[in-house]
Amino acid sequence: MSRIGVFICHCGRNIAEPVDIPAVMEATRAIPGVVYVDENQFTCSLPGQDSVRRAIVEQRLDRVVIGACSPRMHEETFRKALASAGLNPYLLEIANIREHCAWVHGNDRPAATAKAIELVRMAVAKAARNQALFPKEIGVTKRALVIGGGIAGIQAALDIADAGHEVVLVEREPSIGGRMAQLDKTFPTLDCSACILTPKMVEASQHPLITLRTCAQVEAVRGFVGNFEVDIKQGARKVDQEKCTSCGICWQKCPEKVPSEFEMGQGKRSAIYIPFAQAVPAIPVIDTEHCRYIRYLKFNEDKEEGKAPPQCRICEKLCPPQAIDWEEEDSLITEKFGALVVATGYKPFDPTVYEEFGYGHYPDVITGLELERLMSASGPTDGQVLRPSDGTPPKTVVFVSCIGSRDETKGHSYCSQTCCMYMAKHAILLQEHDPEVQSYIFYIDIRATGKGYEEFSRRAQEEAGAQYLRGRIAKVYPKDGKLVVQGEDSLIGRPVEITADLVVLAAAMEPNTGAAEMAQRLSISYDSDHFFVQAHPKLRPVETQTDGVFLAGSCIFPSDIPQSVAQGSAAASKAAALLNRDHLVTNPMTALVDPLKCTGCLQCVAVCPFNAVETQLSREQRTLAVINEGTCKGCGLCVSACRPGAIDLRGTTNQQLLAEVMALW
Amino acid sequence: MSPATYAYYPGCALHSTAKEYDVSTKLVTKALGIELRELEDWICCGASSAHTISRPLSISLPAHELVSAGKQGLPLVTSCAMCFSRLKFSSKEIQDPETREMVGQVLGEEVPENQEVNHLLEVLSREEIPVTRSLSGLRIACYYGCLLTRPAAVTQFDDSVENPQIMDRLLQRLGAETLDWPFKTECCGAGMLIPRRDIVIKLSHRLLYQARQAGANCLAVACPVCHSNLDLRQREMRSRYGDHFDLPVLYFTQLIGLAMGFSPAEMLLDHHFSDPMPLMREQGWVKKG
Amino acid sequence: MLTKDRIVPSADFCQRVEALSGEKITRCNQCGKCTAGCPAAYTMDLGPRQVMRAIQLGLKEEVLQSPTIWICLFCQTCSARCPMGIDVARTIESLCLMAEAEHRKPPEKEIELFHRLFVDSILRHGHLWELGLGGFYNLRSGHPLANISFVPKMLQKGKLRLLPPRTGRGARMRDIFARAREVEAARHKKGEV
Amino acid sequence: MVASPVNSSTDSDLRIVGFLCNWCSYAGADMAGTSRESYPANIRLIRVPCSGRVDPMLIVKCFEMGADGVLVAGCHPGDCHYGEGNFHTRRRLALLRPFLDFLGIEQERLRLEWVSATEGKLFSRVVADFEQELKKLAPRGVAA
Repeated sequence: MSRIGVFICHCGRNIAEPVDIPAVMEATRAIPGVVYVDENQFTCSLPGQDSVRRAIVEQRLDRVVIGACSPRMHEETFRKALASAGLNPYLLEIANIREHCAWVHGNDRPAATAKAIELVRMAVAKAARNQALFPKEIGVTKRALVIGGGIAGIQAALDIADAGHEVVLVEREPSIGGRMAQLDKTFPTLDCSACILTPKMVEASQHPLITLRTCAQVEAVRGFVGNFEVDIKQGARKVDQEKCTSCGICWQKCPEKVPSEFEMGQGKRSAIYIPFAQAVPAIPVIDTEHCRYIRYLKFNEDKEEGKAPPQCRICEKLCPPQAIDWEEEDSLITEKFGALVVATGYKPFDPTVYEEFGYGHYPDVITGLELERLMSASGPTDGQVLRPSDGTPPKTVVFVSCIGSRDETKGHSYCSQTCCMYMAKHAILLQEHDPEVQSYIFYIDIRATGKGYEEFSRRAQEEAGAQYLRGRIAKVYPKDGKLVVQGEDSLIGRPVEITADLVVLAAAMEPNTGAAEMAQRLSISYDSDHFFVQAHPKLRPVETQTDGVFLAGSCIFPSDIPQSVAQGSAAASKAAALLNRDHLVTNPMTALVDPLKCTGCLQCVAVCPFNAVETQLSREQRTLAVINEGTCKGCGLCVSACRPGAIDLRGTTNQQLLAEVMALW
Repeated sequence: MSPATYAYYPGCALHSTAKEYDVSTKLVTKALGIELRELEDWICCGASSAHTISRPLSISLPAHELVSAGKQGLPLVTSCAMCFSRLKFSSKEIQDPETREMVGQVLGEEVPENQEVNHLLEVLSREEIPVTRSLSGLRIACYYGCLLTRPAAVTQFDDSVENPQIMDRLLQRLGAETLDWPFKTECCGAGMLIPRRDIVIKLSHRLLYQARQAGANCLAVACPVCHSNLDLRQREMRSRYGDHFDLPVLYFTQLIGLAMGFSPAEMLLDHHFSDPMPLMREQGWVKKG
Repeated sequence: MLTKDRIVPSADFCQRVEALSGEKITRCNQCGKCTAGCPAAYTMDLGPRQVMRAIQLGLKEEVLQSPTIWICLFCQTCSARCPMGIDVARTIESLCLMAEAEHRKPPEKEIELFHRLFVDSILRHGHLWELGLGGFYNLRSGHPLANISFVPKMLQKGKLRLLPPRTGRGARMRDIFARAREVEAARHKKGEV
Repeated sequence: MVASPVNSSTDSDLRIVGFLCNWCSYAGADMAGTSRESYPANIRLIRVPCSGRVDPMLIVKCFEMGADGVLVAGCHPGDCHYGEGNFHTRRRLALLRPFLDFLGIEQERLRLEWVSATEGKLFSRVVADFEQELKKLAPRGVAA
């Protein structure tokens, strides 16, 4: 029989007035197992805690029940009191006789008293079945993985590395830089995107604690906070990074030209290429789909019919340091990390679904990102804005907002946040390029909520002379080599028709290709648009429900550069704070599988939100569920899903819950 | 393989203003071995008028034909885009059991829940058409009108609402050149011809202007209402906008007939107001002289 | 008819239109894509977007007295393109029916007259009698010579019927119309159209 | 039994057991206390980490012991601290309901509610409502 001590708190008059405390104490004394009952004015006060400690020692108590306020208030306080008296802190139970009793039944003393007695009885019944629990300490792998080498990922990597931790930065493309590298200038300051980004890219590549892995992708993630194990697929460049001097002969001489992804298909690159001049690393990569020699090899291997592609190999012949390595294949690397930062970014919405706007049908209907490349001095037109159809400079340009945003039938219901500002920027820049340009901007609402944004948007109207028209457009069609745009100005309430040279669609930002698969690999949630879900939208904006996995940038929601950088830094500070610790204390209230009862049905695996249930083979080769205590959060979903009743939850066992219920009768 | 027998709902216009559409439809389908059994007691679908006057009537009138076709156990086909639209809307409305009951009450008959409704274009686009005289030389702007593709959820007509291809592909197979033009599904003014002729002339002018811009030497249509608006009013457009189009507007069935070897006279090409004969002569369909 | 100097917004009318049309008018965010693509917007006093707004504000008189609801061609362009998935044409159709149920004098009386004569022709003949419809319309609208220049050639080519079509559907049509009117009256009583 | 005019505790001898998830509903009940939103005193609240922890057999046990009603309360859908625990709760309780029928226990005696940490008022309303509903049913053990 246990030796349980019960302490009833008056909480001044908070409990003592609505509840007859002597009656509660008297009833409690009669409960089997209770050897000591005491009362306090304020049990949470130092004298109150002292009385508990003293009683534990003097009365040799092995369980403690405190009838007081909500455990959400003082559970931690009293657990510490128990510990300081030498008792395992998990041998404490609290009967919530204030919030759940005294304060809600204040006008009915007998009922409140009767309820308080029962609440204490339930707590005693549960406490009698409490077990000593021992949190585990686990080590922390003091390295971080940053997934995605756009501005958010670069910022996160730099900040974590500056805090003194090793970082691996994984990027799918051959260069880091992300979408920001494609931009010409940035709002609202109009500083050149490359000028502010390139130094950061170089810094990341030269930081002693940062390892860049470009052409690489995360394949699988195992483990838990502090101890992740990640498989990274390192794509083959077929160029030896050690030997390559980035001299550029290969990509200049390669005869195979294909549309450049970086230029949004508006310019050409060779089959061996760096995506853009300032690429980091500046090591070329061979595009195995287009390289003539690789096509020749595949042709022979597959014994295809027809004429074989030429055995080109010009790059190999001309490469001074002989860095071309045809033998190099993709490889799988497994590394350990303590924290993960996910910054996988966005991709632009494909406007071809709007048949009425003719994107993809009429060459002079382009997207905002395509215009960025046309405006960029390093772009396919050397910074001259020219119409894709005939190469003439456009004089009348129509911008259309909300292409795929705020559209529940063909796009997304959300606002992409950045378009209003970049349309204003484009209007200002076009006017700077050519003062004769007249811009028209169709908008539904101007969303200019950042610092200096509203002023910037005004500048487009007042100084750059952009004509803002409130309304969506309905159709774009060609007429005499130009484009007729049909819209409405909803402020005057009349249909509008503008004959334009160029139409620029502000395509929505949507999560990058493969976002949902990435979320599944990381056991984090994603919403119906496939943006990643934060642990709390306000108070934990860069954390996820999975400890140790942090988020930054447009993979959370469309973000502009300042926001992405801020989130990168925020995620880095969270990751660094985690990596600064030598060990982590686990929550001991985790699930536990009884291997004798487990039938291996693995219902638990199916319901566990944290992938905390692993499987093992027993000695007789039976599949058994095993809980990973590092990952288990103690929700208990597996317990109620377990048909043979093989799983229990420490701290809220089936027996304890049953005892609480039985104590009522 | 499409069934060879259909319940045929011509609609009012095909017995009057669109006589040439009816005649060409019957000749072409017969030659292709498709049997069109004209519904015996068909009535008007209510067209563009009934639905603004009475909802029970606007659903019940087309449902009358759904009932008749259902009794014969045949899929329904119509040549008129307006009728097609009304039939499709009615089919959709009667998916709701309460509405179906209401319509049953109005018609005094049980209304079938699912009756297949086709536009003739859908049926003929599935056919192998034997070409004896290629349509090469014709640069056709295919005009679908508003009601074949819209609303997509109701008509389920073509993959594309704004730029349908079904008629283009059909006529291409017959050797014609069809044009990529942006007004394939813009409205011609529909039933406003009598009360607001100004709207019809303005909208139809816009269409013909765009068709000519695109380089068309004729238009192909699949609706008698569109045909009237585009064919009949070219002279008024000329006096109002100064544009002298003289663009023949032909039913797609007439074009199929020509390709299958029927003569322009058999296809009643002389029934149009905007005379197709100069084009026919120029293209060698009819001997000059 | 504006009786007040300022609009007093109210939700009742909007809720009623939503119930009759089955469309969620409050979803409209006034983007204007409907008006932008409307082929007849140029001749409307309120474009489709403004009609939606007027419904949202509860401006019943403005909406039901607007020529727009009669000018609408029901080409479905607005409905097909609405980013919020609102069937604008269906909404306007419901407004026509509301105006009819209230026996309002339509501002575009010729269009409404045409629709009525059209439906009347169906009632009489089962089919449309184009010449009859045109003739009656011309007489009733006061434009006796309108569209008359086409008639001789059309008659000659057999594209117009001089006499009404003899379909023998008279009794059947009277039947259908009578029951439709009954159903309609019952629906009006319930506040439906 | 003679009802005392001052002692409302004899108004109803119902027994209601409530299982509240720690993160939302238990906190919501705390909030009801903090804001003194009184509710019937015949409910006994048991804290569980997640509403998904509530084993259907435990609910059956409550009824077997003679409970008049069982309330399970969790976070609103989408707000679960563990992501999706409340969806499992919803599914499991839906499956349990026909079984209650089989046991001769009215389905109305089992209630699932979503109460957030800030919804003290809602919590007290839920309990009061539930009690009223239960009062309408024949007392447990008396029904045929």
